Amino acid sequence: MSAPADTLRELEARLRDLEGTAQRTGQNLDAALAPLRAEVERLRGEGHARLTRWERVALARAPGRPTALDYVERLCTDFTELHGDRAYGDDPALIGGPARWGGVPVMLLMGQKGRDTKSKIRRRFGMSNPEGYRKAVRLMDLADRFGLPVVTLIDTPGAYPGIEAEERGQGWAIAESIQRMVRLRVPAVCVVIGEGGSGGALAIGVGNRVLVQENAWYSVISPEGAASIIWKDAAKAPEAAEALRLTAPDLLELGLVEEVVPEPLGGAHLDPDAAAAALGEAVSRHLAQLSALGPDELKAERSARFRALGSFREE
Amino acid sequence: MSAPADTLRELEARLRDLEGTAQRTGQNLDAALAPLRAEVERLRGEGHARLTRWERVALARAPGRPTALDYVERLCTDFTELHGDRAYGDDPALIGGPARWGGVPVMLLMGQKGRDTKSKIRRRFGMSNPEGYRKAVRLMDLADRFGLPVVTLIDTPGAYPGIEAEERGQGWAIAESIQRMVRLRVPAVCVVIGEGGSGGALAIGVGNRVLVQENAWYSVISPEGAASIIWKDAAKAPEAAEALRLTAPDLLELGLVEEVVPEPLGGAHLDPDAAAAALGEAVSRHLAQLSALGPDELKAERSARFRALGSFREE
Amino acid sequence: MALDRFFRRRRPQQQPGAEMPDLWTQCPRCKEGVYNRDLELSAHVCPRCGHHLRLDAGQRLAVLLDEGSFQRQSGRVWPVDPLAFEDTEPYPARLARAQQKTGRPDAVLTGSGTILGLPVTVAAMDFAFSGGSMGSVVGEEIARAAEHAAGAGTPFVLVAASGGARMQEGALSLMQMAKTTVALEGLAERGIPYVSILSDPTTGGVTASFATVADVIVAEPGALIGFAGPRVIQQTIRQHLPEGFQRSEFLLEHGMVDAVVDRREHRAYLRSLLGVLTRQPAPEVGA
Amino acid sequence: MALDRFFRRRRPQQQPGAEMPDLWTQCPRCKEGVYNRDLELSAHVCPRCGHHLRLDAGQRLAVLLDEGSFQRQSGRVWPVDPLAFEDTEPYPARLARAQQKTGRPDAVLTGSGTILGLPVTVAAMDFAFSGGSMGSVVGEEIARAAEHAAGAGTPFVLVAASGGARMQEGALSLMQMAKTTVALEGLAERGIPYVSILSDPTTGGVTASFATVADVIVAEPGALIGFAGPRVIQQTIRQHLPEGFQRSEFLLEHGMVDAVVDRREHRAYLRSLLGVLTRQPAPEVGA
Ligand SMILES: [Zn+2]
Ligand SMILES: [Zn+2]
Repeated sequence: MSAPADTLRELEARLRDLEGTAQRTGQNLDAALAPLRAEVERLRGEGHARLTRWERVALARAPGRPTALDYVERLCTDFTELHGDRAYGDDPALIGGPARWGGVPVMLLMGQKGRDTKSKIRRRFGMSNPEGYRKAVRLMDLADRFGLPVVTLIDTPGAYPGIEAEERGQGWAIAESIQRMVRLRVPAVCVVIGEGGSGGALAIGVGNRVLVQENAWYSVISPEGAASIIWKDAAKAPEAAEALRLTAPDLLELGLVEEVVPEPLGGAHLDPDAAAAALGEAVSRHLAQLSALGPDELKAERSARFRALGSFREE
Repeated sequence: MSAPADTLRELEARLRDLEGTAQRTGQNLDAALAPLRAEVERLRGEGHARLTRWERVALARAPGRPTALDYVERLCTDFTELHGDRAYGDDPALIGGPARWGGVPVMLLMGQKGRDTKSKIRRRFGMSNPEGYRKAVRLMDLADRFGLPVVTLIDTPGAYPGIEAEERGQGWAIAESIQRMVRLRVPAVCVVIGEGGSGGALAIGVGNRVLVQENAWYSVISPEGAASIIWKDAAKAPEAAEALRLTAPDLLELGLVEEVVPEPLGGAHLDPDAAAAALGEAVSRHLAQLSALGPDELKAERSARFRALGSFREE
Repeated sequence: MALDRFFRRRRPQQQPGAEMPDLWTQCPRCKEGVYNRDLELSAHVCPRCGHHLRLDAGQRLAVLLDEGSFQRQSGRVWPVDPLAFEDTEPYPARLARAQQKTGRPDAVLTGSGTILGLPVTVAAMDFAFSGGSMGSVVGEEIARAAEHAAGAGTPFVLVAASGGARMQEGALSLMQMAKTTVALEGLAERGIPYVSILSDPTTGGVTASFATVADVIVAEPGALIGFAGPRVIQQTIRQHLPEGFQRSEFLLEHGMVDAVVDRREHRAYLRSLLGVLTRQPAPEVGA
Repeated sequence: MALDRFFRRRRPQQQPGAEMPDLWTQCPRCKEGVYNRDLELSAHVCPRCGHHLRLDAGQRLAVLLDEGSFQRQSGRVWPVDPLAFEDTEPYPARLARAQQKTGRPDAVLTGSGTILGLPVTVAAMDFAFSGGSMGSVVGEEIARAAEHAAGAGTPFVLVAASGGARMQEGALSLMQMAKTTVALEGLAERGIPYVSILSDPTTGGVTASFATVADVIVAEPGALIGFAGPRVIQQTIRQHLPEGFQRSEFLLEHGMVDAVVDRREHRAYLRSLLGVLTRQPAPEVGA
């Protein structure tokens, strides 16, 4: 990062020290610290606007960035996780179940990364196997049957590239999930909350509305993957990130998302509660708008949205 | 078998010798052999009417009894076997695909036993794994999509009782196949052509019409299985067969099948062409009758048929 | 993730009319003696080791439903002997014995009730009656219960406990697998939730029909659940069965059940799940 | 089971306007030299070892369709450079080179034709154009072809040959997976058959969208078919890949494709299959 970023880091550290002192001693320093806080905020805003695409990717992967379940804990009640594809296994990297989102009954589908080393490994760093996509299909069946809007939180580096995943039809499972989502007769709102890696992300990304958090990325290929192909060198990922135009503002400009959901300055990990509040509000607002449409309209509107995507000239 | 059966065997053998002589020498013996042939036929008829239930079970399992594919070769054109459940594997014990049955486009689903030692093992003696039932579901999806009547030929000792089958949800797969068949909006005609073993048979047995070949059996449990439970002795299978009332005439009397499809005297294996002709005619006739019904009627009629099955008294 | 499982039962209900012939019961797993009264208070789960003791249908509904809410629907349909089945004894003699032992016509109890205020239609199989085997009556009662749920628009909750289809009614028993599936179709068509709870044991034709076509499948901890019985499998493959094979936790791992839920949590779990699936407003906390 | 595959082609068709710069081609597998004329006569399958050589889109349709029946639909839609993408060279320069090499705007050729008299809509991907990669134009042409098939009521036959989504159009390429699936939905709704033929290679986003949501999936012998490429998998798991991994025969065994069909049989296979799926009367023998 640039020099102002270093300044910001230092100021943030000092501010934390002072706040610690305040807490320890019981001394109220709020008034005394207000100007310093304002300056930190200003620097954050400045720095944020200047972030490179690669820096945004780093924020999307930042340690402590809220995972899907972190948002569920803050925004949902009555979440019942339903497990399994009823055919082979249960995938902890793609989870879901019925819940109330801000009180409204919905069906959740979520890419889920671990929150500590053990669960990160168990959840395959958010990379799903075919069982995950097949579970998603099953839960969408339930959503349609019970008239529950589908809310998806996307956070995956991509589908898992493993031998067993291929044996059990990784491509087939993703395609079926996409197709199932096209067929939904209930509202579907999708949000990329971290990484939106390729087909593994799109599998639960065919919504009537697709939103993206401010520091999330969404791409046809990871920057590292692109760099490996182009320059045979994954270390050139920053260059690839620039070329791929995978940040939230890029996606909005390309017309691929309806809205960028704001994050607290510096990233969602700095204030998960504030990040959740913004996410909750945005999803609830779109759900409310979509609730006016009937089943046929919802499918037709979603189909038209995706049918129109693409950039070409016609002679 | 009884003494008359032994006499019949001997006469059959002599007759075959004489027919061989006629063929070898070119001498036309038809007139000379006619009375002997008539006597053999008479004895067959007599013996057949007297068959015990266990003897019928033996006929259903007789070496050389036509398998599903033997009938397809004789009755169908344009059969394209479609493989796989698109999730885990392909089951050679439960096969199917589109074909023309006596010229009429249908979707076939069939329990398939091997015809030699190697293929018997490969086809698990007609015992399906979950993949077989999931393939059946997939093919029923296609049948509904394209308006193809479903014709099933049932021939299985039962679903395969294996560790892997249980791991991959044998019970679930059978239940889904039953449910899918309940939901069909096309005509479905099912025929038990050999063994109708328990849930593994019913999985493709939920038809608008259910027929049974004269020497086939259909039961909640195999005679050996029942004997093992009742007497802890599989050798008591003949007694169990009597108690279970699992023969074609029994099933007709119990109201579980619409029709018994006749076999050549002595069993289908003695004259596969004649067996096929009778099977072909029966299925075609029922398909023609059902073609008058619309999709909703077909589902409703099939549902009503099965909803009514059961024997109880009401107070 | 059970964020708001606040609907704990304030106190477990006594089974209406339950007698206590002995003061205590020995836990089949940990061998600890447990006072019967304590067992009832813990939904017949061993307070020491968590073992889920088998319940008869009456005990099951007492654990599941709000006290006093149960309205029985089953009971007017009685089994007959369509095959004149006789093995080591005639089928009617077997039936009479089971009827006397359980006080029920057959191996199922159905009706309606409420779970923490939410109206449901319920069916509980009775393993105590001939191993919970499914013949014409079990099929008919479950079909009627499903149809009642569809008509009333209430979620349907079924508790499975069965060795499978009943041999003594031959192919008629087999057909109950299709019959019950037909009846459940009315729920799917109307978008009414159907939840099955698989208890120890659930095998054979029950596993291959109504128990597993549910929208949500819950298993009790440690229950034996499968299609083929372990003994049959062992005879066929002549191979050792892996540890935990066909148990609830094994099935969860293999993607077959939605959750393994402790019996003491069933009411809260179902209330929370069904409240969302029926798109009802969130209940007041503490309701 | 191909009981009546009597629809053998009497003689293979020459590709219209094909040139023969060299007299023979070396088979990439058996290394045998084969006269180009013989190769064309055998649908570009090595007569010696059965290896299926890669075809460009024009060759593919020549093999598949009745001679002279093809009516091109694609070609009016041209790629642009929405991201101003530049890696080792600008995207427009890449495109120009591929266009010059293949004589097509992009990596797909679509239209209508007949297969042994049966009218079909077809789309063939062109691996020769930038590895058959799928960007906006490929997505648009396939979507239009699917819509044309739905409108005309003819079966849709698509031949996949692709390394996956096209990096140079970023997330726009990714969205083609959903777009094509949307367009194919019209076929499913109207009960019009969709058959995909997977040729060597079919990977990435193509495998995870339109290529695998077909009613019937046929693979050519020995084709590489998968989602993740073998190199990516090997890098991730650092493990040796099994022999035959991700090949057609492997996928058949794993239940993913309906059949592995020799290219020389494709016409007969499709005619027989589609005739039944469209419930047409059986064609006269020898037609
Ligand atoms: Zn205990
Ligand atoms: Zn060769």
